[in-house]
Amino acid sequence: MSDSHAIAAEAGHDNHADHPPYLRHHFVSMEQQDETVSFGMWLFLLTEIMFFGGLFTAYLIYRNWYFPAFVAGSHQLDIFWGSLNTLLLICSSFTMAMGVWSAETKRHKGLVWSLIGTLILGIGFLGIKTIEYTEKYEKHHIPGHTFDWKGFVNPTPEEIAKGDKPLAPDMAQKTEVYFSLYFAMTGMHALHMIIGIALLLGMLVKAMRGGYMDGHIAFVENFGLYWHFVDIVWIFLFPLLYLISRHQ
Amino acid sequence: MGLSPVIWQFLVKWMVNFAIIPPEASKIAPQVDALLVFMTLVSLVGLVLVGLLVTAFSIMYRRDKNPVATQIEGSTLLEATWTIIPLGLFLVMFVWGSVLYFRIYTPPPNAMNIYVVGKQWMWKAEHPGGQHEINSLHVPTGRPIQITLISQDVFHSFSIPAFRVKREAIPGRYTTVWFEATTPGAYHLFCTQYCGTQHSGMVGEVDVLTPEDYKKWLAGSTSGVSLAQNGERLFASLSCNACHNGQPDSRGPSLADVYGSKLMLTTGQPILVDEAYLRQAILNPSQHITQGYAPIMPTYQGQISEEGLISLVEYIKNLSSNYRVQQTLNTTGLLPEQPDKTSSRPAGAQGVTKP
Amino acid sequence: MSTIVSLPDQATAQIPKRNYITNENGLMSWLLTGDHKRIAMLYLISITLFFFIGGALAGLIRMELLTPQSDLMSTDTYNKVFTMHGVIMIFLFLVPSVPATLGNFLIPIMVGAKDLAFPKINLLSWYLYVAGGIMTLAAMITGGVDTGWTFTTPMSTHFSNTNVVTTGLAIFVAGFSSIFTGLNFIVTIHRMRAPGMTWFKLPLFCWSHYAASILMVLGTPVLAITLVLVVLERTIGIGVFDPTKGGDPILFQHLFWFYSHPAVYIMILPGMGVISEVISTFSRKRVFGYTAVAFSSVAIAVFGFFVWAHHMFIMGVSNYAVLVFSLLTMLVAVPSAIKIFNWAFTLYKGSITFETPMLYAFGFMGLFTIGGLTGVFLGSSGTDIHLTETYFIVAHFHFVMVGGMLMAFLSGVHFWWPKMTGRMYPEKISQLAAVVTFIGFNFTFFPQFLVGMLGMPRRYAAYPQEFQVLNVFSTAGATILGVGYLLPIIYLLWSLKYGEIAGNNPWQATGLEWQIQSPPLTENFTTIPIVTQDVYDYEWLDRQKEHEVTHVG
Amino acid sequence: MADLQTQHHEHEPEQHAEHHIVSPMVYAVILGALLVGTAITIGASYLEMGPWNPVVALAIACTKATLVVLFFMHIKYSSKLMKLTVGAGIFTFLILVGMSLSDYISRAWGQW
Repeated sequence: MSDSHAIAAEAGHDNHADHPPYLRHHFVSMEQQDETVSFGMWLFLLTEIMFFGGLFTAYLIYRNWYFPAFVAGSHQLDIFWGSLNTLLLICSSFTMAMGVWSAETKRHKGLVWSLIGTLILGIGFLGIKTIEYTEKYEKHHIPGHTFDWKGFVNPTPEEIAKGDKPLAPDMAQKTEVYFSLYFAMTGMHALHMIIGIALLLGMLVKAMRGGYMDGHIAFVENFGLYWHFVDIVWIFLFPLLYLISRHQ
Repeated sequence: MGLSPVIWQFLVKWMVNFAIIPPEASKIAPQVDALLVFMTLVSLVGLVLVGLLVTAFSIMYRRDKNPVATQIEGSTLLEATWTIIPLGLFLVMFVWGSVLYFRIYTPPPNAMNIYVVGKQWMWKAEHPGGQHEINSLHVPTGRPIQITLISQDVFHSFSIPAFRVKREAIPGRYTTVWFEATTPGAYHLFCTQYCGTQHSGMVGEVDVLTPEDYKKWLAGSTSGVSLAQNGERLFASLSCNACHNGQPDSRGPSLADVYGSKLMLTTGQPILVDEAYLRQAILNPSQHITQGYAPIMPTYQGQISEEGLISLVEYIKNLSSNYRVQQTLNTTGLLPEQPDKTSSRPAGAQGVTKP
Repeated sequence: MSTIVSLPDQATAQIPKRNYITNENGLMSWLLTGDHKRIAMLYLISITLFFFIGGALAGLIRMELLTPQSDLMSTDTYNKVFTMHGVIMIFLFLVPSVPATLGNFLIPIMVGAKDLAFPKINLLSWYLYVAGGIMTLAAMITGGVDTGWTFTTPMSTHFSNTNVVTTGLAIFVAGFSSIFTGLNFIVTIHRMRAPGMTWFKLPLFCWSHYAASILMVLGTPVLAITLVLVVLERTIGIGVFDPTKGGDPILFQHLFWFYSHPAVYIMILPGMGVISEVISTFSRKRVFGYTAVAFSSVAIAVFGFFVWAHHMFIMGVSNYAVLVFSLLTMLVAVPSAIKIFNWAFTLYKGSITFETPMLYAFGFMGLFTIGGLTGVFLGSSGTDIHLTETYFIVAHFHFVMVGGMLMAFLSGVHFWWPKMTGRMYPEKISQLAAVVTFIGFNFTFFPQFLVGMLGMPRRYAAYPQEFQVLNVFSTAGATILGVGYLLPIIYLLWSLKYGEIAGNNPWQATGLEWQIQSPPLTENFTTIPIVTQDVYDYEWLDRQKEHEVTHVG
Repeated sequence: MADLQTQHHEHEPEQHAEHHIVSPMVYAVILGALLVGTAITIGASYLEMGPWNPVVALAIACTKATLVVLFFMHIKYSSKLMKLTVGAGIFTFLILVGMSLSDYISRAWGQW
């Protein structure tokens, strides 16, 4: 019954020997394999969109509810560090794109240097994030039992000079919601960066040993997609968290 | 018969008490039941239809009888039939159900308000006259009763199956439900939202009384201080009257007749003053400032219990003139500061959280 | 009663020497395998294990509810037992049941591929599942968790002092297992189809898995982030859902049900796929209205994302939102109705036989119809007020999940057992098991509709006296049901050694999986097939047979 | 019988977009656009635009994200399936945000 017209079930092997080295046995061609992998990567990015989607939903709701607290909380963030980080991340996306291009055009040096650039920019981003988090820690702006909202009721003279208005106590308490979301969103983003940097390191080592020069660059391409996605998340986080009503 | 006596007893008991629906003890109950019966009938018809089709086809086209199947692609007409007919029926149920939903959750304006606070694991009912009850609720027949619910800790759900009403008690927010009891008797009051260890112990009894019995019950179980009276004391002891006294130079808006009015907030948003608004304005004043006033009111979050808030809300609801506010202001103004003077009184204002 | 079973001559028949089971030996060859069929078997074993743990917990629940008082265990223990029953049954049994076992085994074969697109990710998903399962069991053993599987805040974040964090992380991990399975299916169905295998030649099993996979991939991450927030709220004390800090506990409900409502379709859609295959095979007929059934799966997946707030009608969502969500709920009920009628009409002018998978499928149709129709009671906002959070809703989702999904699972396991193992299960006793399950099921859960209508709240360890009789019925039924579930595991294990040799296509079915040897080769097909026949093309199959006879004879 | 040469998916040619190598010039232009966008969004946040502030900020962010998706992530040069996939993600995201917000917004409308 198995010897039907549709399914030739001769016991012989198909032409495994002719396969390119990176073609896994269950794909027909390299082309099919690459497209499949990149489609899989995009689906994974969809799950990431939804993962951050929950946080963005929470953000939008509370921003509408507690707008003054969000303004006050946002003004506590340093726009310089935030802008610098945006710059770093956008540049790292560019270097990553250049890395993919170098791999596509089989430029060994280009690839290595692009990856090193991406790595440095990424680590720089995390370094700045650490500086920012430390500052939050010192100001008792980390949500939880150490959180201190009294500073928002009585801003320091410098803060008033910058245009911050004192908040009513009930609204000042709501700054904890803002900082909860700030840490949840930037924390999740930073976690993605850390994972990305770990993968990047592995890729860099392989690239330095001469990897990815044989046209099999699916990993570089898909890592690039991941890295750009993390960049996009930041593109939204930056205005939403740092730039609320800076004119006030 | 080989039935054991225990099982026999069960069956007899079940036959005797057999009921498919709980007693209909509220005005809305028969209306809900009408829809339930309609849905049950539609479901039965649907189920019987599917059952008949499957059984008939299974008998008619079993292999013995019909050894060779006739391949059929499908039928757009049939497809459309069983898309449109169920859709139509479901839409009828949707409209009918929505109408009921609005009725159940839209209290009539003349409803008598009873506050119910849920906490792990009991229901505390506060009647306007100052009667307190735990895990029981006395209501008269023939009068719409609005229940204003709030939870002190986790989600609870206030459910009276005999009235076909249910509403979640949410921490930090008032929700309402209303009913008009029709038949005197005792009915179950359940917490139906899982709320922790003693969830199944969070049950009570709703006692529906005739209006006369209800009057007797009210008189017999009063604590001597109505909610509004208790609220008045709180109003004074929390020094609300320092600002909200209706005098021309007062820092806060006058609260006389504020309930039910439409206010314009500083945010430019008009708002209807109801219980929920009053509660929020006490706890989160800065978001609820009336136009023309400065945001100087302190928050009372953590300083008043839910019962205290209820008293204050009830007091403000019933405040029709500032005369007594100003009177208390004068007397308290003469007295030296006495933080715990309320508790020294025999019937002190209840509801202030002691630090 | 005649059958369609066509077994090879048992005297001479033998299981092919080379197949995916004999291909390699040793434990490591299983634990490190990339073969979708082996991973499916790993899943089948672990899922069965968790099913029986969850089932034992269900037994405890029913025993406690035999009497109105809380006497078998303390209320605290009872709360932990039903929470664990829910967590295990939903996240560790129902969500992965059909997709991770049958889907994993069959989808690559049905589309004509040698494996799923990402074999390593497939294996990773099993390890994540096991890790999630072990964490859940660890949470259970070290004190349990008592929030209910819904993890309602602020109960779970501030008021419970049980292992919420461990359980939350366990579900997080198991959730990624489900994401990876779904991702693999979508990519495989899109990219790995054999030449000639167009979308409308795909078996409905693939369509319904495709729809379920969309929900897995897009819904599960929302649950993941929600649980992360709950865990952060419990450990660090951030204030996203905490009403005392200005958070909104209703937001948790929104995010949680955004996943957990589609999760219902994740659970039921693959089951519907099984039923389509089984009904078609045993009535020897193309599924009536193939396109309608296929698109109704996709419609359920898409509409499934729009209806989540119907779990929150009494929770103080805005009345306008209730209107919208109630209306959309009514719309999502229609595709299910379409499916039921199409299955019924597949029987019309068929040539029907009644082997065990078909009996389970009939059971599915009856129970799912009841489950679906009672869902309308709950989707209509006015009646939802009375019925929600009572045993009515418990009965409703058990009719859909246990009556629907579990029946479909058992139907599928029996149907493809010959393919998976190369041997037949014993027919007579399995037919008995199917009937026992059906009777036991109705006995267990139908009384719960009645007791729910009377107002008995769910998750009660103790209940008022007057509900006892119906609860006794339910517990009595549960014992029958338990027997119904124990029987298959016994005879299926027995059949591994003593079952008759099945041959390639014992059911005379048309799917690609039946045209290859049983058990299949590791690479499924020696050469990739070129699909020329239509889907459910029984005439093609008959021509093949004639062809063979003329050639051989 | 089945020979590998004929096994490409002829039935769906639209899914086989050519692998397109984007030139570094394009990348550089996009980088420039992203940096300009960042500058504009920072500048815009200091302007008083009332309710338009968040709208402008989000519009710029969406534009930037679109540029990244189209060029850095090569969606502009990818098959329809990929474009559809991205669309599906955004669509579901919008359902989550939109339908949740619909509850919160309409709660403020009061009872009826």
